[in-house]
Amino acid sequence: MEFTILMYLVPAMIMFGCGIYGFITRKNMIAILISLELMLNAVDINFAVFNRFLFPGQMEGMFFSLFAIGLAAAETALAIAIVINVYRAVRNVDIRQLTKMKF
Amino acid sequence: MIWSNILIYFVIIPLLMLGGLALCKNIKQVRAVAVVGATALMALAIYLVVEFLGLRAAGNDAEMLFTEGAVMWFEPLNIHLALGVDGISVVMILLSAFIVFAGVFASWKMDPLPKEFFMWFCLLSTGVFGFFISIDMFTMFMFYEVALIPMYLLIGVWGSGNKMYSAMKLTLMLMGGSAFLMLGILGIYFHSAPAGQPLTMNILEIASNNAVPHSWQYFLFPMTFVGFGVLGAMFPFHTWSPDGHASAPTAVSMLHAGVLMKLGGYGCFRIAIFLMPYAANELAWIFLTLTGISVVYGAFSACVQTDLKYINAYSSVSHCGMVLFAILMLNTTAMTGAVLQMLSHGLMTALFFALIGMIYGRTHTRDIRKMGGLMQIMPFLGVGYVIAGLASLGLPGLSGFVAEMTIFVGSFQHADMFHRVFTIVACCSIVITAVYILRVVGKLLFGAVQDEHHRTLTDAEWHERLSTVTLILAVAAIGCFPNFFSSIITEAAEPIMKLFA
Amino acid sequence: MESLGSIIAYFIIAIAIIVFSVLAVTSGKILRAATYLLFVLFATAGIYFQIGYEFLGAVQIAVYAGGIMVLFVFSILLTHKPGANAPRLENHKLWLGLSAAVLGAGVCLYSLFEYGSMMVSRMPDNFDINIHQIGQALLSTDKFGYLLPFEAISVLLLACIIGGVVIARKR
Amino acid sequence: MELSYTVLVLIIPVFMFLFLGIVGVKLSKKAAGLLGTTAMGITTVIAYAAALTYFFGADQGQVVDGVRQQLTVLDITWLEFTKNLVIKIGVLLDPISAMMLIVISTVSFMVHLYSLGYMDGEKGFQRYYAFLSLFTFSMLGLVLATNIFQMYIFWELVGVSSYLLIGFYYTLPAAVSASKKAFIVTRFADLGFLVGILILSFYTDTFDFITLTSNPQAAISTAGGATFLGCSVMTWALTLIFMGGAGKSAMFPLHIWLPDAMEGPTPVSALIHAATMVVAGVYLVARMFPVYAVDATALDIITVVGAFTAFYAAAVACVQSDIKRVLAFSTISQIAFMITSLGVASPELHHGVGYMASMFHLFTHAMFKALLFLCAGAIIHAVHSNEMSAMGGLRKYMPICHIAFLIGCLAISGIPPFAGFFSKDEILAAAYANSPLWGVWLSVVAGMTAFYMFRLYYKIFWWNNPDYGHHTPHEAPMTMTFPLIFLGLVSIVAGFIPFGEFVTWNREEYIIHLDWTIAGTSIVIALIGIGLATVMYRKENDIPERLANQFRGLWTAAYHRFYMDELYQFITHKIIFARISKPIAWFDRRIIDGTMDLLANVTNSASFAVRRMQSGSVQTYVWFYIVGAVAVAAITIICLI
Repeated sequence: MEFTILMYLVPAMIMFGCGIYGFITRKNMIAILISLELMLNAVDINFAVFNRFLFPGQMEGMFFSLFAIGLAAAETALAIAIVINVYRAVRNVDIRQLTKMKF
Repeated sequence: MIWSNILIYFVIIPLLMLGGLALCKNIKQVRAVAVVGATALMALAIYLVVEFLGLRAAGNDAEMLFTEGAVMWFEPLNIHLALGVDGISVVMILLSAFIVFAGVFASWKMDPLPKEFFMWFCLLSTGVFGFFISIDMFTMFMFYEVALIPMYLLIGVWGSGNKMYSAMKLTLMLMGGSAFLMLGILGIYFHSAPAGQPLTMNILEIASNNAVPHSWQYFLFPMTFVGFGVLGAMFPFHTWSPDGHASAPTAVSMLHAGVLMKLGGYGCFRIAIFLMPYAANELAWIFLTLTGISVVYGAFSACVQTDLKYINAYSSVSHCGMVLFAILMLNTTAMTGAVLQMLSHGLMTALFFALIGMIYGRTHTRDIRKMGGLMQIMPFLGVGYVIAGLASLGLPGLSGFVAEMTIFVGSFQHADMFHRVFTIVACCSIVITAVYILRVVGKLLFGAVQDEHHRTLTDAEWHERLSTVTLILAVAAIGCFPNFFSSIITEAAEPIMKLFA
Repeated sequence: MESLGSIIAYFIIAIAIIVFSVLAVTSGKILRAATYLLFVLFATAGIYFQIGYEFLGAVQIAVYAGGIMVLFVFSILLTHKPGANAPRLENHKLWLGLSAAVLGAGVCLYSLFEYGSMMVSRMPDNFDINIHQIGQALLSTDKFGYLLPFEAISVLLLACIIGGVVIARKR
Repeated sequence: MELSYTVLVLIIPVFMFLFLGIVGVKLSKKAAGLLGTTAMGITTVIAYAAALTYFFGADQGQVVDGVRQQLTVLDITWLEFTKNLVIKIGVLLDPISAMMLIVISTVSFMVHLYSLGYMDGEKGFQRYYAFLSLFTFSMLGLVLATNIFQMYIFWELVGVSSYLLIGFYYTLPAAVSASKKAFIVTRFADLGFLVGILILSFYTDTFDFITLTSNPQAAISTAGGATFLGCSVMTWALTLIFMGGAGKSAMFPLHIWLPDAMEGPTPVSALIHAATMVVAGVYLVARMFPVYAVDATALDIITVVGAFTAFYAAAVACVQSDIKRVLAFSTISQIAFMITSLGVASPELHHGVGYMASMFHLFTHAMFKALLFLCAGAIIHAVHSNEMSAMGGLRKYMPICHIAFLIGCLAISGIPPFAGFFSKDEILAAAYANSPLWGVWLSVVAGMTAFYMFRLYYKIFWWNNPDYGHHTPHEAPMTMTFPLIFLGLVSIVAGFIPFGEFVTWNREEYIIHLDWTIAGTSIVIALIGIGLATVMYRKENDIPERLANQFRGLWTAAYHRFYMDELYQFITHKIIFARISKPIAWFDRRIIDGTMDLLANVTNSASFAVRRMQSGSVQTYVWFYIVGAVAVAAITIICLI
């Protein structure tokens, strides 16, 4: 048995699907963030895998993943700051309750 | 250089006023700025008339004067800030200046937010003056929009009654008209020159090229005519007018009925008819029918209204219908009559709305069934109202008579039987006008005092008197010396109406 | 032919990813979901190690598993009562999510298998990438240098920190 | 030209109007009244000077070959429609306008003078004099008009002055509605006038009277036999112009405003609604007479309308109880005489004597009818009522008034040597010359005239002696009695003016011959009428009552003026307001506006419908995004396959 590119892409794909599902169905803001992280991760894997299998002499995919991880850290930090702030304001992190800024 | 052109200052002054008002701290400064600006505009307008007549007397018979200094605005569509006036625009500018002046005094005690009110008022004036001085289609359209939009806020914020509904309705209907207009203007632009030559937005060039294909004119003429006709309160697109006027504050009603509705008539003539004479000739009968209906229909509607402003709004429908009606007769005399009617209707409706505003400000009702005998209580306003009414029903010596008679005589000179019969139909409106005017005057001013509380009310104050007297004098000036105005207009209308001879 | 060890490792990683991903988005308790996410992140790091990107894997563990997860856990603890269950899903939400996920995955998988002739290519062997090269690339300004994005990321992180502080600060 | 000072008769009153109108309230009442009267006096002097110079003055080209010329003293362009259609404001002196100058200025001056006493102490005294000046200006402008459009302008102005003066007591609802009615009815007639002018000017390409009348055949031939609905356009034009005249002159069926107009102050009734404005219609037809003369149909219409109105108004006058109403209907009847006289005056018959007779009657009627109205004013001033039932036996209390009234009655009845006899006799002669039918018809009406006038006279001055209590009627002050005496004298002597020497249809001299068979008959008929009235009304008795009961239906119908007002009321309120205006207003609000609102509502509900997509929920957006992306991908794949 040999490792083909497909063998890495399929789990990443499923991870991404789970991310979508979670993002759409969850009502908890932190859970939504978790789903988001899943999607990001799936994409990171794809970058790295494509780089490794198709262009092994270069490092672009890897660096992209690297920066994406950095960005994800920043984004999460900010998002969580917002979540906590929202929680302070309305004592809740349920998105159904956060309709003040709608319309 | 455009700064050497006197016309540009008609736009600059209101903009300067706008800036000045923004810096004002209290109502006194606001009034000072408004009065200075309005007076400057009026002086400039009078100066323009003198200058214009001087140039004409000196033998300058170009179609438009003061055309120097066009500035390119937008190269790809060849849009210029191109200015120019002929006799018709000159008198319209004079009219606007008068009404702005009177309007400032009529809204002397505007409350709340006087500063903001006057700022929007200035913006509106900018649009109005800009429209009359432009000879570039797109610039005209732009100023047209500038004049329309402030109306929404002016009615929505400072209005009375069902003001949000009215403001929305007015703006939406006029915007609907603008949409037609935009299509029409672009259509004209893309056929503005014979194949191979650069396209142009300049009205004079388009007219001299006369290159819009006949098949396109059939399509574009109704577009532009209806587009402007909406603002000219053409049946069946007039319903914004009663609601809009009823809700608008005094000065806005004045400016709207007095000047803004004239943009419609002016535009119909300047763009629709001037640029597409072929279709104008062919399709005139459709619009003649509509405007003829407007004239009689508006008058009949006014007979049974009970709200003072509604009565005037419907009477405006009737009178403005007369303007479009006369324009469509396509001969010099009727055209002169149409412009005179614009002047006359502008002044006397402004007077009417000013007086209604003053009466409403005292009695807090506009329902004629709840008022009566006001002549005993406020004689000045009563006399003013009677004069406005007499002007409206066409008393010789006031402006309405001159305008209507010029229209009737001009229209009746048309060689076609259809046109003459319709003229007679339109003539009938003079009787109906008398009916509704006298009905109001009788109920409102004469008779016994209806409401005992009204006995304590006071007569006009100095600024109200000034506003009223200015307008009455203007109405009487046109009525007593019509040939002065008529000759300016005729001389401008003649070359255009040659297209139809 | 790969070694049996790496095959077993691959399957463990693949199954972990699939199972924990699903659990992370279906679990009713938020703290557990975070834990499942942690496992997924570890598994991802495993993939990186397996395909030879050790540095990337290390970063993944350090930043994600180490940094971000801590944030998650803290925020969860700050905003949730322990043991609280997520409310039951409404049906239409469930179908909405499922349909989107399945449709998306379906189209992707279809195209993967349909046009995947090159997708079955082996992992190339001629591979030598070391930390030295990475370091050079990261801080070089040559053609394949990443100094600018590197600096940009650092500024971004700084901005994020400040932003986080500003947002979360007590007023 | 030397006569150009005539223009002052227009300038002085209009200046007076503006002056009194603007600063009048600052003046004391007495000052305003005296000022107005003085100005009117000066105007009268100038008017007399102009008229007398025109008739008798040194030769300034007034008479050429025995034909009096039409002198255009002044002609200022006021408004230019086209090259030929120009409204000018000018002064045209010819026999009829000079005659009218005298009539108007005399009566107006008398009324000014009379009002000093009559209106004493009224609120708005200054306003009253301002309006009187406005009226005088307009009326003089009307008669001096050089072109038909100038006439129309002043025609409208007299209409407005009349409106303002009828509604002088504006706090009384009756006065307000009467003024409104007067204006609207005459306005409706003016519509006809205007359309007539439009048609006429379209075919003749001129407004100018001299051009029109000097060669009417040319106008007819230009019209080229064009017809509209079966009649030639000229007939249409002339009939419509006559409609304008009929409205002002209160011809049936446009007469209904005149009786109500009596709500105004009595001097105003004397000036406007008896002597001057109401004869504007007669004057209009007379002014255009050469044009009418070539169109027999139009003249026939005029004759029929005039003759019917004469009879109708006389019949109604016989039963009215308000003295001013009686006088009003009598005015209608007398004007109808003049109109009929013009109608029967074809130039071929009897030298067009009808024209002269009509103008003569206009002149004499203005004097004695003004006299009667001013007397009525004095009586009302004394007893504070318009109703006959409040009067009786007044001859003892008001001797001057009594004599003056009697003179007026004799004059209107056609008893020689009073003024009315001569003019009425000429009218009858013209009518008999045209057709015996009209002659007999008018004779009967003349008899009725004598009857109702003396009924009025006896009811006021004889009949019974009601108890006036401590409020004994007394003679009016000097300012009021002087006009009575003056006009009474004029009424006695005016008939002896050799009118035919001055005013004829072709402006040549014409010597009046009294036809004694006709004159004798008319005197006899008048005497019968007077006798009948004497029998019935000299002493209080029950003959009138019994007669009224005998013909109850007829009497009631006549008392209600044959229900013409009710008919109009029905047409205006039930048909025009309720069946036209209301539905139009409804249509406008519901259908037209409803369509606009519907458009707005459809847009609104459509946006409410699509608003659910813009839920603000990011999760839904993500779903749309994913599904969209999937769709794009699927399409791409399908296309690649």
